[in-house]
Amino acid sequence: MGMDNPGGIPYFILEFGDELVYFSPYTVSLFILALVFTLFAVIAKPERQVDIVFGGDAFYAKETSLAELKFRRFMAIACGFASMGAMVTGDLFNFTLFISLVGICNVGIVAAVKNRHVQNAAYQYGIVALSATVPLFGAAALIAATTGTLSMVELWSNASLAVPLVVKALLVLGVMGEGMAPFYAAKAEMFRAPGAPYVIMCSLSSLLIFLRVIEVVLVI
Amino acid sequence: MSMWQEYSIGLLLVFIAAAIAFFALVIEKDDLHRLLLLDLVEVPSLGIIALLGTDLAEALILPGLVVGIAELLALSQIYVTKEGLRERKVQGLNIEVIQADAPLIISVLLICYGVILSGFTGGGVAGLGVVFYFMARGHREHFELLEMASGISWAIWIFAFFVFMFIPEYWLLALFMAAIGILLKVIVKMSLVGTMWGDGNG
Amino acid sequence: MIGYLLFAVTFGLLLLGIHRKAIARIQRRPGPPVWQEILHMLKFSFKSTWIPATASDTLFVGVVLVAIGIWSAALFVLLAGGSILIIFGIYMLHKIVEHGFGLSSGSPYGKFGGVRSVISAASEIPLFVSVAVVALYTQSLDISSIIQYQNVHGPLLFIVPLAAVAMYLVILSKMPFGPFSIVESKELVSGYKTEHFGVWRAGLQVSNGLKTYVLLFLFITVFMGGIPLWWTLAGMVVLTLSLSFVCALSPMLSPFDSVTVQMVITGIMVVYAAVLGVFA
Amino acid sequence: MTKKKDILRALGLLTGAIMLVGLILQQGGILPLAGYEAVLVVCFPIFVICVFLWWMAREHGEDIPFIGY
Repeated sequence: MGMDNPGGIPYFILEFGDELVYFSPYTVSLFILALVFTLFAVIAKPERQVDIVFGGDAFYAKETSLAELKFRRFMAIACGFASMGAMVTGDLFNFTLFISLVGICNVGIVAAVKNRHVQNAAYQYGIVALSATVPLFGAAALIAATTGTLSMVELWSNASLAVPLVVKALLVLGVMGEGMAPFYAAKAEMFRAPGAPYVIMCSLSSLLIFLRVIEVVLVI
Repeated sequence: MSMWQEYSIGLLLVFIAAAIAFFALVIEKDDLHRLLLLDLVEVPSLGIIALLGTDLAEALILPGLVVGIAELLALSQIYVTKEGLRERKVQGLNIEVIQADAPLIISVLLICYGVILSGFTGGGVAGLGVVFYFMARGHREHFELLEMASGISWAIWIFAFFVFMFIPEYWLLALFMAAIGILLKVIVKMSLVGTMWGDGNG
Repeated sequence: MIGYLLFAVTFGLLLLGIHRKAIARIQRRPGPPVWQEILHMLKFSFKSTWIPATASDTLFVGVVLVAIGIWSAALFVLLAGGSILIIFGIYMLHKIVEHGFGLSSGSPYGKFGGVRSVISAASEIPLFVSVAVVALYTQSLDISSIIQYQNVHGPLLFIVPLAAVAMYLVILSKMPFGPFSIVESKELVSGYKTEHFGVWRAGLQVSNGLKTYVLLFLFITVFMGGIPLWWTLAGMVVLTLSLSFVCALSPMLSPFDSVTVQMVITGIMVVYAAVLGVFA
Repeated sequence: MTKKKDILRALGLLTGAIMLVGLILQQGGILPLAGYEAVLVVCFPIFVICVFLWWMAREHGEDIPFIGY
C-alpha cells in the first residue's frame, strides 16, 4: 500500500485481463514526451558532428552513412516505444521487461557507431545493463511471491498488500543499472557519439524510466 | 509454512549464486570472459522467477529468457565488431556421420513425432528434425520461404489469441490454431539454426 | 491563462534581469538595466535566422518548442495545485532539453555543454530528497495538500529548513553565473545554447523566463504556503536577490568539483531524509 | 522565401486562433480548464516561434559592413 495518488488521480485504467495500462496525469505527461521525441527520431535527419582542434581553425564534419542511419533510427524508435510502454504499463513484470528493452536499445543506438571508444563504452554499459536484469526481474518475482499479484492498481488499492522495502530497493537498483545516465560515467562517452536525434533517446529513456520508477515505488 | 521455508532456502541459494557470479564479474578483466560470465549472472535472475513455482512463473520466464538472450547476442555482436573479428572466416561443420542417410530417417521420425505432440514441445522436437535435415542435405538459400512460413504461423498464433479474447465459444478451434501456429513457428526458428553454419558452405 | 503565461514569461525574465543587475552592483559594475533580458528576447526575435547545415533540423527546432511547452505545462500544474512529482519530472526533463539543444547542432561547444549537463545530473537528487521530506510531513505530493498543511501547521520553511536549503541549491544550480552553472561556462562559448541564435534563442529566452518563474514560485509555495500573489512576487524578488549574492560572491567550480560538491550535498540530504524518516 | 514566411504566418495565425477559441470556450464553460491548458501547452510554443520567425529580419539584402568605431 503506497501513498495516495502520487501522480495525480488516474484518468482511466485499461485492462486486458491481467495486462493493464493506466493513465494518470503523471504517466500521460511522460508518455507524451516519449512520443514527441520518438517522432523527432522518425523525421529528423541526423546531425553532422563537427570536430574541431581546440584553439585552432581546423575542423571537419562527420557524415553518418545511410546504413548506420537506418539501423540507429530503428533502434531509437524501438527505444522510444519501449519507454512509452514503460511509462503507462500497470503491470510490474511488463514494466521490468520494458526497462530491460530500453537497456538493450540504448546499447544498440550507440553500438552502430564505428568508433573504438564509443564501442568500448557501449560494451561496458551493456555488461552493466545485462547484470542489472538480476535485481530487476528478481524484484518483480519477489513482489509476485510476497503479495501474489503484479498489478500496480491491485497493490495500490488493496491496503493489506505490503511490498517489503528491500524489494523496492532492488527494483530501483535494477532500473539504475539499466539506464541511469547520471550514475554511469562511461555513458558520457556514449553521448559523444554523433547522430543527435538517436543519441538523445538514450538519455531521454533513462531519465523517463527513472522518473517512472519513483512513481512505481511510491504507488506499490 | 514449509513451502515458505523451501522458498526462502531457494532464494538464499539463488542469491548466493548471484553474489558469486557478480564477484567473478568484478575480478575478471578480460572482456570475452566477462561476456561468458554474464550468462552465469543471467541464470540466477531466471532462478528467482522460477522459484515462484506457478503457471505465472512459467509465463514470466519466457520473456525474461528472450530478453536476456537478446542482450547477450547484442553484446557478443558488439564484441565481434569492437575487436575487429568480422574478417575472420567461420568454418562450417564437417562431420562425416551427418552427411550419410541416417540423419534423414531420424529427422523424418522426429518431425512426425513433433507434429503428433504439437504445441511448443512438438515444435521443438520437429525443429530438431529439420535441423538434422538441413545439416545432412545442405541447403540452398530458403531463408525467404522460411521467414514467410514463420510470419504466417505467428499471425495464426496471434489470431488464435484474439479468438480466445473476443469469441471464447470457439476455444477449441483457437486452441488448435494456436498449437499449430506455435508448432510451425518453433520448427522454422529452430531450422534456421541448422542453416547457420558459416557462409557459403553448404 | 494566456495572459498569465505571458505575465510569467515577462516577470521571469525581469527576475533574471534583476539577477544580472544585482550581480553587477555587488561586483561594482554598472550592469545592464533590469529589463535587459526582456529586451534580449525581443532583440533575438528580430534577428535573421536559419538552421545550421550540420544540425539535425527537426530536433534543432523541436527542442525549442518542447522547452517552452514543458515549462508552460509546469506552470499550469503549479497553479492548479497538481502533483509536485509532475513538476519534478519536468525539471528532470529540462536536462534532456539542454542535452537536445547541445547535441542537435553538431557543434563541439554545444556538445560539451550537453555532456556537462548530463554529468551534472547529480544536482537533481537534492530536489527529489526535499520532495520526499516534504511528502513525509504532509503525507501527500499534491501542491494543494501541501498548502493546506501549511495553513494548519505554519510554513514548512521553519519545520524542515534543510529541505528548503536543498531546494535552494537546486534553484541555484539553474541560475546563470552561479557556482554550479558549468553547462554555460565561458570556455564553451555559451554551452548548450551556443548554436541556437536568432529566433531560436528568443524561444529559449521565453522558456528561461517561464522556468525561473516556475522554480521560484514553487519554492515560495512549497515552503511558505499559499500566500497572496503580491506577496509571492515580492518573495520571488527577495529570493532572486539572495541568489544573486551567492552567485556574485562565489567562483564557478570546475566541472569535476561541481559534480563532487553536488554529490556531497546529495549524500547529506539522503542521510537527513533517512534520519527524518526513522524519527518522524 | 516569401512562401515559407506565408506558411509560418498562417501557422502562427492558426495556433493563435485555436488559443482564442479555447479561451472563449473556456470562458463559456464548454471547455474545462485542464483542456484549455492542454491546448495552450501545445499551441503556445508554436505560436511564439511562428510569430518570431514571421517578424524577424529578411534573410537577403545587404548587411551593414562593420567599419569600426
